[in-house]
Amino acid sequence: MRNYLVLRVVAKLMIAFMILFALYVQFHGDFGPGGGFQAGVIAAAAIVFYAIIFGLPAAREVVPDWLVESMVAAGVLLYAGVGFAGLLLGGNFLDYFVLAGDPVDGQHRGIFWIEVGVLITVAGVMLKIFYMFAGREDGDRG
Amino acid sequence: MISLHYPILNVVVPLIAAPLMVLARHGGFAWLLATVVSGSSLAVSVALFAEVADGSVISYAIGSWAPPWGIEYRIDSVNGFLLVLVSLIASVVAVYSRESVAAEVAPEQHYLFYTMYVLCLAGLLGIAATGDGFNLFVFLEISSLSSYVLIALGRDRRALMASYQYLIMGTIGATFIVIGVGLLFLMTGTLNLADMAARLPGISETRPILAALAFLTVGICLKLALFPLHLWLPNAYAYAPSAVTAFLAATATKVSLYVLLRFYYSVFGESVIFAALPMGAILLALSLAAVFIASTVAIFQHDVKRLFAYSSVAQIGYITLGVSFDSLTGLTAAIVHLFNHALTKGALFMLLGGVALRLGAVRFQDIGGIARVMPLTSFGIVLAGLSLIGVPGTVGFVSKWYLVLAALEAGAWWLAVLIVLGSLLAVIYVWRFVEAAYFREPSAAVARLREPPLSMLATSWLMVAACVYFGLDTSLTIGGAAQAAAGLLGGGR
Amino acid sequence: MNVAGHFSYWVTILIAISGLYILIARGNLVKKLVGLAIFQTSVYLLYIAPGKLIGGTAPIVADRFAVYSNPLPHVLILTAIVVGVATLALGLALVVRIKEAYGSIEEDEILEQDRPPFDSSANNNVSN
Amino acid sequence: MIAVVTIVIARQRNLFAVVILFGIYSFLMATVLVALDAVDVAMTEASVGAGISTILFLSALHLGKGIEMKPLHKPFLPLMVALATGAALAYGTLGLPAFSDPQAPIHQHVAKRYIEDGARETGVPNIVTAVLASYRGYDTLGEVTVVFTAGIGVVALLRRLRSRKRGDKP
Repeated sequence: MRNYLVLRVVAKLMIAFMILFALYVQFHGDFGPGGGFQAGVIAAAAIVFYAIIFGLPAAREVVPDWLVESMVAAGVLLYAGVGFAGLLLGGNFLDYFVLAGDPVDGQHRGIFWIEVGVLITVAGVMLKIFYMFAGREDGDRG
Repeated sequence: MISLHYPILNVVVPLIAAPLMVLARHGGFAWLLATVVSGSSLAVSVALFAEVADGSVISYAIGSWAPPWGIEYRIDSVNGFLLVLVSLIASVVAVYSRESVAAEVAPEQHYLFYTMYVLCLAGLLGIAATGDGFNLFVFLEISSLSSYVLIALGRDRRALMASYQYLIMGTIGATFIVIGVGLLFLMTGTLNLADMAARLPGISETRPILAALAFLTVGICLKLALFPLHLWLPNAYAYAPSAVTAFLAATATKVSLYVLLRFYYSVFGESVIFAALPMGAILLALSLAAVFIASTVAIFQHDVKRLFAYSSVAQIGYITLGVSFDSLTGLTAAIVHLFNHALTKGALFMLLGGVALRLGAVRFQDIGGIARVMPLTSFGIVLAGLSLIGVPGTVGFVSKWYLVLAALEAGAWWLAVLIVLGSLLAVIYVWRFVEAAYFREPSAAVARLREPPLSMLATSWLMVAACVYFGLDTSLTIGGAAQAAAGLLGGGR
Repeated sequence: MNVAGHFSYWVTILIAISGLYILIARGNLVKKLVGLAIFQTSVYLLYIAPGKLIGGTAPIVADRFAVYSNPLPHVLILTAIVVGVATLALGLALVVRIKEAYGSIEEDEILEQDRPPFDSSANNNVSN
Repeated sequence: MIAVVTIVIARQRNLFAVVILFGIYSFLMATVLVALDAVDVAMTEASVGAGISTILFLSALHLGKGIEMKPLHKPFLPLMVALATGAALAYGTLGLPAFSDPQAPIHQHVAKRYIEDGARETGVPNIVTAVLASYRGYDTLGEVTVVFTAGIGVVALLRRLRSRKRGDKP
């Protein structure tokens, strides 16, 4: 599939839109359906799409393995980190009220960061799982 | 100040250790972190237990949302006791696992192994600490998924199939639990267990609640491997890496048992379970079946690890037998046996891990004469075996004694006889090991063996020593268990 | 007992039965996982259907609406779906490994391969 | 519709078809969920059930035979187990409040506060997000940990295999 010019150009455009859509779903989650998990899946799907069009090695160059594995861990750390921030600022674990002067602002801030954490881990894991499965298939074919 | 946050730190510290290990990608570091984290959980658990031992309750509102709107951690004497047990075993096994894992798992996987290990620990502690029905399911899945992976890391290819079967059975169990919690939720509108209990009276004998009880019972019994639902256990224990077998055998089924007790006594309440329904009789029948059938099957095993895995199914039967009496003594016996069996089986599987490390397998045909070259290991296995049988001077005796007491208290002398008969079956399967280890000539392969490394031997013997110590000095265990049992019967929540 | 008012439960039950049946009766490891996934979706319906209020809208607060469907089951099921797919991924990874190790994804064939000469209790039937 | 697809899945032995049907099933489920006002859930079910699961199944199927063997054991016992479960569910659900009953306990207790005060207390109009991320934020931490566990678990399972291939195979 690597030689179809039209496909490649369209694909690149599509991927840009998919990432954009993922970000929309991520940040619009406060007002409409969506959130970190769905956005993570869409972002991962964009990379999977890239891998299908341009081949797995190309995708692995854009988003290398070490990055994916770090993402998997970083999201959980970020989430738990928000929890500990609440702890350090004098509240309970995952207490967002203390994150800002105004409690509602604090809630906003807390929800924002944990959703980012979810996005990072979910995108990382989905991509990692895809790499693992797809990598095996390549190995089978030779 | 920080002691206020102990309930959550206990669970979250192992949980964040996992991503740190993945970032570091270093086996030695991961082991060190796993050990430190297990140790810190142990310290925190002991502190918590000391605080609730007098029957008080610690409630911790996560996110500062008051329950039932937010998720609550709720520590009382029952789960305080369990937290100590789980983190104690985790700490000992963590030290032990270094050499054992080095031998059984590929080097580049070590950090992944320890990641899964701390996640499993965090999951089990989370199940024990939580006061929220759905949160319980989430942490149950954390511990289950990580244990599937841990089992699949075993060397034998049969470990894969064992893990798959456990995955299927475990997920059915978890789904049943979700259905049960869901029905309760639909009837009460809350997920907080204490709140649920407060809203149940009045509707406790409606059909959805009874169905919820059925689903929860079946689901939890799948997880704790009560007799007809135990099929996943022998293979999973037999083919998992030794450290994993020791850890899971000593903790996973025990935590499930706690969940059963928690739902029975703290949510549904005694009267629904034992007065309105014949749950006592059902549990009694299943427990006896577990004791006799699993013990008999154990006698015919070729693999020592499998033998003791079946013995675990039988011992779980003793624990549920204690529950089925629905009396203070019976419940005390169940909780004591929960603790004692964890120690005994932990010790046994750790020692067998030492044998497996040196010999590669633990089939009876291979271990002939092993006592000559590994006297300490073999003697430890015999001591732990005596505890399984229930010989005076070991922890096994204490729990059997209380079980017999509970049976006599209930006026069922025939049950007391059956309990003693069940122990005779244990004599036979333990004797099979003694016969092979002490009375056979060592083969050439066996003659070359040495004792396992010090770190494994010492930690294993620590557990064996605990089996004997708590068999002689029962004040701590019986005291703790009696307090816990009283808390449950008094509707602790 | 209002049968029509429980229509959603009947669908739930039917799905649960077929999922569980596929899961237990089939020997193919992949198909078992499909059954498992279907069984889990029945739980989604069980939670969410009772949360619906006719005339209500999705639980996103706006001035135009006054009645909202219950958001709590949605949250729980979001979590349950994620847990379900995590289990599925792990299960399939295991299947891939099993296929590698045994050359088959049929339960019977695999258990057959392991029986002799190791031991005969893979199915808990003691034959000696 | 869903019921029909489920039964076809049960009968179908071509695994490829089963997987595709499963994707269709997930989409149908998602539509049902939209009808039930669970838009967030529907979105997730569509992306997970129809998207990720299907991709995963297809990747795994690459290795299998594609056709399922005829089951050797009798389907009687599993059918009984499944029917017993269904009967228990039916028994339980018949006592539940009727569909869309605003007086049902789930609408009256905890959820009430979420709907009435959620937007004000957290500043987030989507109550599902508010509950997910704040009131029950700890569940979501657990959920992310489950995803993390699965991801690392897949790595642990599939990476080892490569090192084996290269090196110590007998």
